[in-house]
Amino acid sequence: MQATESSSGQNEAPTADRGRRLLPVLRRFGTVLVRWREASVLIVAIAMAVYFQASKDVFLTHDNLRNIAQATAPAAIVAVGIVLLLVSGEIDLSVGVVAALAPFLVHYAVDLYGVPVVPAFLLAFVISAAIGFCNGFIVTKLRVPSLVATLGMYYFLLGVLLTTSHAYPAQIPEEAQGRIQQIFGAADWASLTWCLAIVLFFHIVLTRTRWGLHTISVGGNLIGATEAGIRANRIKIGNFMIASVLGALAGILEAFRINSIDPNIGGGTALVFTAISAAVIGGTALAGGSGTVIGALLGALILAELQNGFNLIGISANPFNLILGSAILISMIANQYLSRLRRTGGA
Amino acid sequence: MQATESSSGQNEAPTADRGRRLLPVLRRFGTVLVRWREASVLIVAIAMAVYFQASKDVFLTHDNLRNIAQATAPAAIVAVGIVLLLVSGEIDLSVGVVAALAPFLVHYAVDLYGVPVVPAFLLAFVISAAIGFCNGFIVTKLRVPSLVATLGMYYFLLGVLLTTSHAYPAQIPEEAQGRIQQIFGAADWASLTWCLAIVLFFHIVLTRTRWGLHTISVGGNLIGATEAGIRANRIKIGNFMIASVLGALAGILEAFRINSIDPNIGGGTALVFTAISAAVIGGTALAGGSGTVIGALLGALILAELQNGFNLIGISANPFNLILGSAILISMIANQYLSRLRRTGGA
Amino acid sequence: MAEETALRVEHVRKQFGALTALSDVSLRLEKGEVLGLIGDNGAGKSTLIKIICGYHQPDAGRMFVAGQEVVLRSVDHARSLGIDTVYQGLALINELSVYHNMFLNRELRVGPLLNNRAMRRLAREHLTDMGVNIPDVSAEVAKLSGGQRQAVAVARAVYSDARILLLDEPLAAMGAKEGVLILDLIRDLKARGDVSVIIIAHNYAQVLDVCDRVNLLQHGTITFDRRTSEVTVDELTELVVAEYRRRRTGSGS
Amino acid sequence: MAEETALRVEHVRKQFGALTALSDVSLRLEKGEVLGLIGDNGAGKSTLIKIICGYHQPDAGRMFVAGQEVVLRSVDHARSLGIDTVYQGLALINELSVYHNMFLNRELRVGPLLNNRAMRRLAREHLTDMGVNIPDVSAEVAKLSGGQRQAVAVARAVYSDARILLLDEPLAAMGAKEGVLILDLIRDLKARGDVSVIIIAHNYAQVLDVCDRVNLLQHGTITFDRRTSEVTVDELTELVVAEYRRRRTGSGS
Amino acid sequence: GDNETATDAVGNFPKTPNWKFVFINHVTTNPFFTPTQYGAEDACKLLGCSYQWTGSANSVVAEMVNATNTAISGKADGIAIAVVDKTAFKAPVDQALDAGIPVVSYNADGAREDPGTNRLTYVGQGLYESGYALGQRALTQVQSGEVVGFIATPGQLNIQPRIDGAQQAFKDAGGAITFTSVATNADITKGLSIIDAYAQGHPNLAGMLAVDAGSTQSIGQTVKKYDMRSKGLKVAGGFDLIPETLASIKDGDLDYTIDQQPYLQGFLPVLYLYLYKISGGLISPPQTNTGLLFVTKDNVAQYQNTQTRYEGSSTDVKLVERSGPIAHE
Ligand SMILES: Nc1ncnc2c1ncn2[C@@H]1O[C@H](COP(=O)(O)OP(=O)(O)OP(=O)(O)O)[C@@H](O)[C@H]1O
Ligand SMILES: Nc1ncnc2c1ncn2[C@@H]1O[C@H](COP(=O)(O)OP(=O)(O)OP(=O)(O)O)[C@@H](O)[C@H]1O
Ligand SMILES: [Mg+2]
Ligand SMILES: [Mg+2]
Repeated sequence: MQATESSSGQNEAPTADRGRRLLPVLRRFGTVLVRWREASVLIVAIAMAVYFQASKDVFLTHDNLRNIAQATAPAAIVAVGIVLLLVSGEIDLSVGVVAALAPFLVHYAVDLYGVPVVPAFLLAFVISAAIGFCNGFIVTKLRVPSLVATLGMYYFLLGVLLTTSHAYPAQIPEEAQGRIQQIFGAADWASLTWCLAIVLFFHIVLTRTRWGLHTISVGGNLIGATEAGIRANRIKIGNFMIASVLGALAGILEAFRINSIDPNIGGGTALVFTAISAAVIGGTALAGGSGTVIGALLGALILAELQNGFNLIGISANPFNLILGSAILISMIANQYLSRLRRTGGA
Repeated sequence: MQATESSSGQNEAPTADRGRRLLPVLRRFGTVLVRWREASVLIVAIAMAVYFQASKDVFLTHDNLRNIAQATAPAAIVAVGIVLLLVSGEIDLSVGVVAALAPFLVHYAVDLYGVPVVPAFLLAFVISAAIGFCNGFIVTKLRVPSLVATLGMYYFLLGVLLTTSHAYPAQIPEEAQGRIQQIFGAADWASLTWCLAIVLFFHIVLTRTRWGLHTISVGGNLIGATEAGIRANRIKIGNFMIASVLGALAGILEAFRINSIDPNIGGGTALVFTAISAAVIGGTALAGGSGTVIGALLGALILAELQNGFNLIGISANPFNLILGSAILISMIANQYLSRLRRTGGA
Repeated sequence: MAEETALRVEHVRKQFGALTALSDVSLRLEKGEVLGLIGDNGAGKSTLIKIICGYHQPDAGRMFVAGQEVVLRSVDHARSLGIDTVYQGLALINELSVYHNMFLNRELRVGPLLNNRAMRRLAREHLTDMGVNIPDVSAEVAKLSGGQRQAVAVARAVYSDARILLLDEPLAAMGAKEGVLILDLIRDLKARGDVSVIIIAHNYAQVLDVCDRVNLLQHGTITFDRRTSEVTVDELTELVVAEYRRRRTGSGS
Repeated sequence: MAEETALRVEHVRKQFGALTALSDVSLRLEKGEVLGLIGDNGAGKSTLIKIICGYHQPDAGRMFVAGQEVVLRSVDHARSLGIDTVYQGLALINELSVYHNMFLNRELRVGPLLNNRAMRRLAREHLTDMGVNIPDVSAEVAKLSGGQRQAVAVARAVYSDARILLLDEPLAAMGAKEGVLILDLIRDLKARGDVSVIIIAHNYAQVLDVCDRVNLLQHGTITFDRRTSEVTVDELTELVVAEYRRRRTGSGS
Repeated sequence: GDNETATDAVGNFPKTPNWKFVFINHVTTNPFFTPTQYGAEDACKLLGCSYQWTGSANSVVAEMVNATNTAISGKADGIAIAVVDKTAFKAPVDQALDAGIPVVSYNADGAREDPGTNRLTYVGQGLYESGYALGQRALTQVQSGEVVGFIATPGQLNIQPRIDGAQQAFKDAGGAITFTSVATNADITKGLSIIDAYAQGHPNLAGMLAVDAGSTQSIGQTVKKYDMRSKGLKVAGGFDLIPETLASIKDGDLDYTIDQQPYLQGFLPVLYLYLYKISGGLISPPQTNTGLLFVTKDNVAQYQNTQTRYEGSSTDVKLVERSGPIAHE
């Protein structure tokens, strides 16, 4: 057995494209694509943008790009947490209600208890983290499967939300209007900025830190990871907490952007399912052990592009589903085809 | 190393309760419970019934039992298909729309094309099976993860359903009224009868046939099963087809029971999530390789009992979720505790 | 001659991406013969086995089973030609019981239903023959010890009625006593004369003990093919280590 | 004397449901000693190792590390006491690269970030020392051959700075040459004098080659404890097979 | 938008570009709005323009805002929004107006006394008001006891205001009636089981109301099943006109259901937007209350016997004949 490209077999990164007959620049581009696992999803996202721009030339205008960004950001932020959870072998259905609850918590704290805005924000995040902790505790220590545990939590929090809010939207607290509201979602590119920062940060966490390595280990081989001395429960609980806090952030950003604190932000489980879909489209395995944060961002982008593009073209609701479904199927089949090409073509 | 209870270590089923100081009858009952993996869920279901009967004595009346049965049956039927899919390592989000589509297919065939009722039924089932086949094909041959593939199929079918039905309910075809309608859901215990027959049949399929064994193998260790010569794709595609057909049946039963062919039967993804929850509550692992059909039935029963019981008590809309969520959490923690008892206490 | 050759592999090549696992392998297995396949870790032995059993498709090369050229589409296809395998990874389903694993994909049935009783009984018998003590054949294999697991995998293949058996390190986790008994079993099969076996093993004493012929796989090809009566353990060891020394000094330069 | 004993295990007992894997095990490992642990398949060797490394909690019994009684709460706890393990199941994460697996849970870092470059370099060095050829340490372990996988697991434990090493069949999948080199490594560790090792192996020649003392685990307890200088391979084999004969005739009656 | 192919002049109107009007809805696939879409379609055919039906399938306001923004970016020629949230649409509507796109609201118009947006006008009847009317009508038949109101999805803005309105009606009538709101389910079949169970547990109910089509239908079926009319149930009613509901009215299991004339909520916005554009903004669209029509045993036959696109029950374009005197006070 030996590697074709080097007699010692010790080269760290085999130059997979030796022997190809392409121009150097293309070759270089090819190599990058071949190495980069999110490449196929990116290509699909770009192809889609090209298609929509060709059918409707306002697609790539500044205003519409902002629309797409605003639709991508909350799903991507939630998807980041979901990726961490899926990679560690768990799932959380309650994130969507946390998203709806968090802005209400800010509202309650400020408007009912007179807490200043910044501590109110902190409070909302702390409570969200505590919810994540409860989820993690019930899953790891009490051994309830995460789907059922977080389903229970979902109903519980929904009950809390509807009873305390009387199922009625509230207004953004006056104290939070202005600069804070702009920063937390209302400014044109605010939610995208948050989203990119979070994606970048957790991309590094997942790929370059112990936490990420242990998250992958726990999800890939729970017994093996435990045997290697990794404290699986801590990792899982931590990821539940991260997912909850990111859910809360997404909810706050959305509430401030649409300028209304609505009990239906997140649409029940809809936001979570969009996020799970984005994660899976981006290449995260439902079975755990493997996933990418950047892929999830691209997955969310693809879903947002589809929604926005077909809306621009002017497709109405009923046939919309038909076309959306076909587009998802076609693009994902293409995606799989591209990523198989990528894998067989290179390292 | 030796087994405590027998020096030869060759006893097929170690009598785990030797040495206990219980009355023989209790002991026997205990042994059965200890062996039977669905025992803990059954205990939870029974405890729940006792609680609700104590709080509201109409709970166990004939009429209300029929209510519970009618709420359990469709979820359980869909859950049977979902269990097979989950066990083989896949998932299908599109079953709920198949449930809504199937009665429309019957309606279209009979009322628009003049097909007699029985062939119309067959047609609806054949089309549903074909949908399942497409799902399976896209997942196994084109390698699209099942969550995304069936999400695409979900939107596609929803589009088909809404465009063809104009999002408007239809009436049961005249030709199908009467005996056929009674058999397919309208009679008091019709859907429960179907449900029990299906659960029994697929319980045997899953535990006592090659198909079941291979389903478990494919979900438990895909590479290992393939190495052992099992044709994994066939198994998976078959299970997708079963899940679709069962979804269609559940939809037809429901339409005939509520006497209206409504595009909202199944509530989009709601029916599938109830079914997935029932399966997981009953002990099916999301990660594949392990599951029980009877457990899924009990899971559906527990969900129906909760819904029905709290409604009987008369909890109003907003706090309802709160109480439902708490009840799910508490009962599932108890369930896990019981099943741990079961495992450490016996074989 | 074609009559007598159970299996012939010609110029088989297999790449994994940029890595050439097998560059040009030809080998031949006579009817009733036990062939030992040795080589360094990562030499490509398991890859070769997985090609012969239909799990991997080769990138080039041909295969003949009992003189007939075949292109294997799947493991199932190879099984239908009488080829059965013990994989190095064992291919056990943790979620299934010992006896279901032992009869996986060749289950005994009554009508459409599994004949669990018969499978349980046979499983117990087979394990006793192999000297392996498993208290309860209804237990999940996940709970077994390493050697017990391997015994289940070996029993699955050895007690099938295969005509060509491929055993990839079947003794790696077996105890001293259990190992001896399994080698006895293989000798029994050989004595029956209609079963041909390829065994991969790193314990050269065992190889010489049970095999008729030994092949060495190096650099993706067979570099050494000798009857076992003509070699000793020390010679084989020397062969492998010599290569190692050569490579060490080579890469050191 | 307590100073010199690296590890003492007293009257340890472990049940799995109705199955008593270990009934009453006591053993002792001196500082700088290499102890061989042998026994039939399913004798409970791995179970004992998993108790010592903190993975299983014993049902009864006591443990002393360097004379201090300890109750291990987790594998992590045991590691903090200097106990490191090669599991029979290897405990590799298929999704991670070779070098990440090799440094799992003792990753090298710069600030909060992983020092992948250093880990890659060291991983290559270690594998070369062990004579194992893995073309690309950045490849996923899922793609490795059986022996390559085992090498990664062994390297993980052997190159940690553990004071007590537990090796559960570390050579099972290793080639002849690689096996010899790993035994050399263990001898080196022994020569340094501060590492104590327990090795489980079914190859008695290897056991006698590297161990100072050998223990036999049977019926859930240690039935034989002798210095290796006092026994031969044949004696050990005889011990195990005698027991087997006794049991056969016993159960046949 | 003006680059679209121009359509020929219709009737007495001048030649216009093919204007595209976008309807933003909160429950895009709900059968209630099927006739609304027919109304929009018919008006567009008549006037030579086109429409798009979009928004959110389950009343997620953020999705509606996104769809509105997309319509603005896409340079729609006019927008009709169901303003289900009183603050969220202010900015998008202002942006549309700034961009010269006329905006009207339909079906929902912010909160009571606060439209929440600067839309040109509103076509429809308020959700809250219709709920209030539901309660007031019930009060003519029941003065005391337990009344339950079923709601499929509490918190969702297409129906939550209705149940709030109903509750308010009972509150305003004094305290003799205890009103409970009970959640059913988005899945109509589950909803039936839930209503059935509630009826079982509360044999002394004096009234059963519902604020969505599925729950209304289920009330009718439950009332029939337990023959509740003979056991003290004084009033049963709800919303919308799906076939089972009409059958229950006919059989007397339901007393009334509310027809909100959804056809007009599609037809009129298109007409108004067209007139606004064609007149260069000189015709300011009038505020229109599309009203409430109570369908009772007296007038249900007409609904049942005619399958018509004006009620959503048929796609066919055909003349609906009527005869005899028109009912009046
Ligand atoms: N699926 C795969 N993808 C990529 N590389 C692989 C794959 N399978 C095996 N290899 C590589 O091919 C080479 C040969 O592997 P193989 O398993 O055949 O070795 P082997 O001779 O069986 O070794 P061992 O004695 O360690 O079992 C190894 O370098 C291995 O890393
Ligand atoms: N988690 C578990 N649950 C139940 N039984 C177990 C478990 N782990 C081990 N056993 C049983 O305990 C006994 C001892 O297993 P152990 O793995 O310790 O054996 P071993 O001596 O390491 O054998 P081998 O040489 O085959 O590796 C076996 O019969 C095994 O089936
Ligand atoms: Mg191998
Ligand atoms: Mg072991």
